[in-house]
Amino acid sequence: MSNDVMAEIQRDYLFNLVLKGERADGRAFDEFREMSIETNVIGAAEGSALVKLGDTQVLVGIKTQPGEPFPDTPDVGVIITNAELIPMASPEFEAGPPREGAIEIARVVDRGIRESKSIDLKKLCITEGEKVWIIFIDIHVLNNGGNIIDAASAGSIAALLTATLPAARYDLGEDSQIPMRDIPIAVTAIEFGGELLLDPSLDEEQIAGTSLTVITNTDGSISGMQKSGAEPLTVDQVIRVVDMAKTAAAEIRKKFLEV
Amino acid sequence: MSNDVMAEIQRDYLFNLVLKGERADGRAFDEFREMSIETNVIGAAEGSALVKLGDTQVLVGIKTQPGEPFPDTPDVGVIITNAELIPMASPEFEAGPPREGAIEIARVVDRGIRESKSIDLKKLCITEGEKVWIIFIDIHVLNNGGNIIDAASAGSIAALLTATLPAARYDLGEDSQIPMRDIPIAVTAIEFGGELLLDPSLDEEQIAGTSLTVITNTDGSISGMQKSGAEPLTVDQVIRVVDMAKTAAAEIRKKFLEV
Amino acid sequence: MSNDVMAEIQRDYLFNLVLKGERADGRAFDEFREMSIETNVIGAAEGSALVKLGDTQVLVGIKTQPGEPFPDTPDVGVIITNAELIPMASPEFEAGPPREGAIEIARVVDRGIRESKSIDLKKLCITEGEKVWIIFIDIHVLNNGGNIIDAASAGSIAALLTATLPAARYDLGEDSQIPMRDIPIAVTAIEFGGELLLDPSLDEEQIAGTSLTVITNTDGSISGMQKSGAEPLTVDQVIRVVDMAKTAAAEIRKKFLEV
Amino acid sequence: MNDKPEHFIIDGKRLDGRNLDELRPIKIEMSPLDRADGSCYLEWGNNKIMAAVYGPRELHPRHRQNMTRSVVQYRYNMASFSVDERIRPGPSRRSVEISKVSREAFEPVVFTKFFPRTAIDVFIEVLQADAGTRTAGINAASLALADAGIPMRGLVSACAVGKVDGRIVLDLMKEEDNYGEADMPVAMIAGGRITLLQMDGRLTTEEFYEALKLAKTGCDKVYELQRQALLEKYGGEHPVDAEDVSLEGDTDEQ
Amino acid sequence: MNDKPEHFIIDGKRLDGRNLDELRPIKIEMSPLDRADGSCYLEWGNNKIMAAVYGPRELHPRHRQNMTRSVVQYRYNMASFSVDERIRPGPSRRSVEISKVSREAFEPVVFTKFFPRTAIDVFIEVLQADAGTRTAGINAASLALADAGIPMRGLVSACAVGKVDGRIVLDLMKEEDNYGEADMPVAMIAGGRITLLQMDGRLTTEEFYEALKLAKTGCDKVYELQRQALLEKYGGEHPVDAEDVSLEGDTDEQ
Amino acid sequence: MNDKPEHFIIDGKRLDGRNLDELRPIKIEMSPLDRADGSCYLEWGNNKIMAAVYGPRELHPRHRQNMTRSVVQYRYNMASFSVDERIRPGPSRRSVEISKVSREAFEPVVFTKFFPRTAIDVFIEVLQADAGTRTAGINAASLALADAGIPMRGLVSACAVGKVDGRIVLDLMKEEDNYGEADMPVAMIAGGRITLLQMDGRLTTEEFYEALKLAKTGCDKVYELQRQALLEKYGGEHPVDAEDVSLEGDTDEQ
Repeated sequence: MSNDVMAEIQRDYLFNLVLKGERADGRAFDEFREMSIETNVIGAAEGSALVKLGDTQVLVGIKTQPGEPFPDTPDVGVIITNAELIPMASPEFEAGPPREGAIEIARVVDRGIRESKSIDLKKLCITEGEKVWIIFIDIHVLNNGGNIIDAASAGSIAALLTATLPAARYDLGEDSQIPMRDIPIAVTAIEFGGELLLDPSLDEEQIAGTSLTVITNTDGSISGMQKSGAEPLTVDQVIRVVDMAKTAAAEIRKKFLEV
Repeated sequence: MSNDVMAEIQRDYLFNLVLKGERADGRAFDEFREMSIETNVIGAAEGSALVKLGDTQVLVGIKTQPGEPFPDTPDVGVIITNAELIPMASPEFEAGPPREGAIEIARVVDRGIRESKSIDLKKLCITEGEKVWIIFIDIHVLNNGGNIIDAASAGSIAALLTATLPAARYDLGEDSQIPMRDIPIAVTAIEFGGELLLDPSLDEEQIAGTSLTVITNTDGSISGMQKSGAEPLTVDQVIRVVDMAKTAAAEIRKKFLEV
Repeated sequence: MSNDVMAEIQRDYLFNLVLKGERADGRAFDEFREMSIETNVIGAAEGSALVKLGDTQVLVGIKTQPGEPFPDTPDVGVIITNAELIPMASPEFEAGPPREGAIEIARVVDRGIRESKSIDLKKLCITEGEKVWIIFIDIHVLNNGGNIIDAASAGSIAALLTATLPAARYDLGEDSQIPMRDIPIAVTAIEFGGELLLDPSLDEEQIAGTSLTVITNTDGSISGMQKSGAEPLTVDQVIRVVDMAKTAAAEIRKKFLEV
Repeated sequence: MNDKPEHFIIDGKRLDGRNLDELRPIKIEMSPLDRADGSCYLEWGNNKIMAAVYGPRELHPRHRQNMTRSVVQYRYNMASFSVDERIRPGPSRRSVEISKVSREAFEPVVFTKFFPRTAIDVFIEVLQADAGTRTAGINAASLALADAGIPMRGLVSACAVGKVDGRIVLDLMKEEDNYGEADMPVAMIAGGRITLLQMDGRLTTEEFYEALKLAKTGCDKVYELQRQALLEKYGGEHPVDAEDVSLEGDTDEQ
Repeated sequence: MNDKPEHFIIDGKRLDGRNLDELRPIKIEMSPLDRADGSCYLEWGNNKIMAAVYGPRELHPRHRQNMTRSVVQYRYNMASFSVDERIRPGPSRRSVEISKVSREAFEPVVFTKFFPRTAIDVFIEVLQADAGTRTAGINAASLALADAGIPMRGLVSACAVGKVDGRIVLDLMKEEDNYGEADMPVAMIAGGRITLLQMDGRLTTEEFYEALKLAKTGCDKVYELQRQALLEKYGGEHPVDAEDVSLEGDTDEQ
Repeated sequence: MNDKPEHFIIDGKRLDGRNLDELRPIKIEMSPLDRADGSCYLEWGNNKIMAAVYGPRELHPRHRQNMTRSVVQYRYNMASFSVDERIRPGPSRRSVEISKVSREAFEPVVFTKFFPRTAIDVFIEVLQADAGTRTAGINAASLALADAGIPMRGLVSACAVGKVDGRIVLDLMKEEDNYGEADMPVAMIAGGRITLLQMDGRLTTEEFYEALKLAKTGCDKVYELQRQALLEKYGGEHPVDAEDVSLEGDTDEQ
């Protein structure tokens, strides 16, 4: 009961702020929280990145190993993306196999990487039909402070950019980098009181009816989109989010030149 | 509570009918509901059949693919039969892995086909010990109007009779039919008030203590039998069901000449 | 409630006994219940032993078959130990995949065998990197009368000592014994009222805060140890259990000369 | 798997002869199932979809009940024989995600507040899969919900748009989906508000605008077919009557 | 796997020297387990079966309770080492089906109405498997239920009949089961009413009649052994005393 | 996998230059996580461990509640990328056992009676694994519990001892763990009472005594580092203040 009351009060508070064009942490509607990316944090992984986005902390580890290609695509490598919303990260998360929330995050991140063709999958082929590189992207959410998906997406790309293919370990020639061609960036907005807010904090996320994630590439093209949540969006809102996402993604992408 | 009362009233009603030699839908005790069989309804499957038996609707799909034989039977093909009592078909069915009801249906249908030797399994061998045809029989119950098992059995046979082995797709020569040698037909009776009723409707099924399924072949031989339910049967009752089943099966088998 | 009261009374009763230096079944603190070991009880298994330790009954079956070695240890055989606390054995046990209790038993028994190097794993290699003997140790608890772990450990060793490698069945030469080099014996003590009691009965086990299992070898060395339970032990207590375990194990080991 | 065709569009026509903004043939059968509270069978090109609705009904286990509204549950499932390569039965990561976004496509339109503590269960079985099963499933679900008499703010209509041979096209068929450059499933409430939106592939912003517009055209066409199916089934009776008004109202809005 | 023998019956004798209507040797040990409310160890040829009964006892979770009667639960399980090829632990489709039909073999005889809301749990462990484990399990379960003092209308007795070399024989051994032409497990309440009936293989109607008759003979023989085991254990005491009467009554009936 | 080194100890120094009774470097960061009630990040050699504590909080499902005390739950988990060969996500038999013995390492020190019906949840994520992850996890958990303000009788400190090249050494590194002759993880309450004890390998009784003594030395060193970390974080404030007294008292005891 009292939880409901608190939620109601919180909602009203944030709603009134939004009406005044403000957010609880003082950000502009199209402003991201500070994002820090630290790569190569896990030596045991072939690539890794710890992303902090406000209070959100996501650790992404890349493991690569030779394996069999899928029968219908014998000449390209395999990407397997997995997200774990471990109970450490939030009182709401429970142990057990990934549920729809974790599966959605993994699949949206996966498609963003795959569909942008940011990895040259053909170059991951070792012997056609027999052996290709399998790339496991494991997303480990340590602390949920809202907008896990953008942090997970950024972490995955950062980890991929610094990951190696350990060919020598398997007598497959010299080690090399994963062949990357683009830097797709996910940017998520929530709709609340008719307004669109980028990079929602946990509080904002919990009161918003719906969110839209847009993944854009270096050339400004869109390579992924996912609406999530139980409220509708208008066509105009969608178009505005796409515009905001492109601008914000360009800003975030700069960080990767530093990585 | 009121559910129990309704069940009680329903039971009394049907019991009194049976005492008068009648059934709620006007059928004779040894009379099947109208059965329609439509084959090749799913182009993506190698064989398929939609069976309607009264309100019951069962869709059976056959998939065939080359695979490894079992080590102890290296020269014969493999049949794998699976039944799904999906929650679409009845408010009583729940999502999740098959429970005992679905497993029993699949196994009785499977044994009927296997034990009648209606499929010439030796002819499904491609390379002894290495490669044989695997035949998946997937039974998808769409609407449970009672007597799923007879509909599933008829659907499986109808789908098998029209199924192809897509050899060309796997560079294994020309496509051919699945080598069928017989048409085993399952016929189920319930015992109720001392009487034996063929092809129970859902209402009848729910009040009956027990059922007996008898699978008979073209030559009148029996190739499968399964008692199900918590009431005993006398030897005489069993013998009567076998007789009724042979007659009814012969009638149903005629439909397959039309298929 | 009344269960709690009974447990309380039982605890007081046993506590008062221990203060007087007694146990409910008249044993000395360092005395085992009668242990009987019957081997080769299951002809279908390559080795087997039924151990009765007081009311506790544990059946261990050994299955052996050729299989692939682990990639990082290509020249040694594989041991896989599994324990099932089947619901037959106790009203507390539930059906389903092994829980932490069963897993702990299996792993402690497994480590005792493995770490004592009682099996010469190198001799289980058939073709390096390709084929080795896999030894399945399956522990089936039939009746839980307390101290399952010592019974399971003794049963596993007894079953291994009499097990064959059925090489002829796989065209791998002549059958032989599993190459055994030592007889590690697990001895478990519980701590209760400051005292240490070997081979706890079920009643004793249920009131004890903690237990310590010590696995010792023929030469008196220790090859495994596991504290279990929610009470601490002092260093002195641990040292005393080790001493008691060595003496008791030597006694039990004599039985294996009879096997 | 067929090989990739060299061209998908020749002389303004697609491989199956359709225009760029043309839907595949759609066939709707209302209430094919007897046990469900509402049902709909829908063929869309080579897709064969069965939808059933149960509810509002008691929700188990109890802790999943919501005191103030009905809980919409949606299970999208592909029959194991619905595609060339047999699917192992049971939920996959793909089907879990599709079930989630499809459920969210309906949550805005169902009057869940009318039925606290209950569940409204939507079951979609893909009996044969061509491209576009999730949108076909949503269209069938919409009609099955109406057939079950579940009060809704309007029908949900869905279709996919995509990009092949550099052109934005409506309603991808299988080859276009497999080898095309982008795929974008969209669901809308009559009137144009978006309740499902996903995109895979690569589109410029301009192409995206065009795709969104074409999706609206497609959803409008689908809506018209859904409306006809309901009219045929219910004629002047209330389920459609009442709904019809509000739907039209919605359409007028924009 | 051994190869298929050329003949199963030579000069009217089977591979193990039995007559066509002869059971394999049966050994019964009552109450071998201390924790269970009732138990029985049974050897039947090379089958080694342990049965245990717990109950009537509280049933969890609560929603599985029946307000008017006890729920009989039956778990048939094969130990992983019970056959030549190791079995992966846990339920298989085969063991689930056997558990179901075995449970139904007892539901008609247990006075479940005496114990509303409770469970009566029967656990069967096949420690070593020859042919006929389900019928051996039922026979052991019957005695374990009696040992637990569960009131029953009569003992359930079971055996399989089959067809080898064109002849109907009682109680198939492993080779006969593997290569025979038909296998038919049957369970009966003393008196002849059938509580379990399954058939695999191929039989003419006449053969089936013969098989059914032979099954009755087999079940009668098994019943006699069960009765002796109970008498030895309980002598003139009540569990058997009371039962004995009703059982004899049943036998006289036919 | 690296090959086994010929020697692990040369001139009294180990492969990484440590003395036999020397711990690897330990780095502690308090409260790195915002959502958890308490947390601790700990590096120990190449181990990277995150610990989080939630609770006391409501325990679901209800039947798992204890009317007289809080239930301590402990989940040790290795991230799939924490070792050379990727680990499949989800609990393994190894992680289930480690979770159990680690939970039991804390049950004696947590004042569970203060919080009936609740759960105290400890989550350990091994982000990078060298040898000794369970003891590193326990040390981190100890600090996370203190950080969450959970009242305890004292901190739990843990380390492993082992045998390599015939010598008893403190705190095995990976190569020593892989190829060494024995490994013995120990957890102690400040004062020396043992709350976790496991041993693998082969030790004479004398070696075991020596190992136990060395474990005490190691745990004392770890305790000092834990104490410092708490002092740095909380200074003179109460969480440590109160605890500090009781801990010192415990230490004085022996």
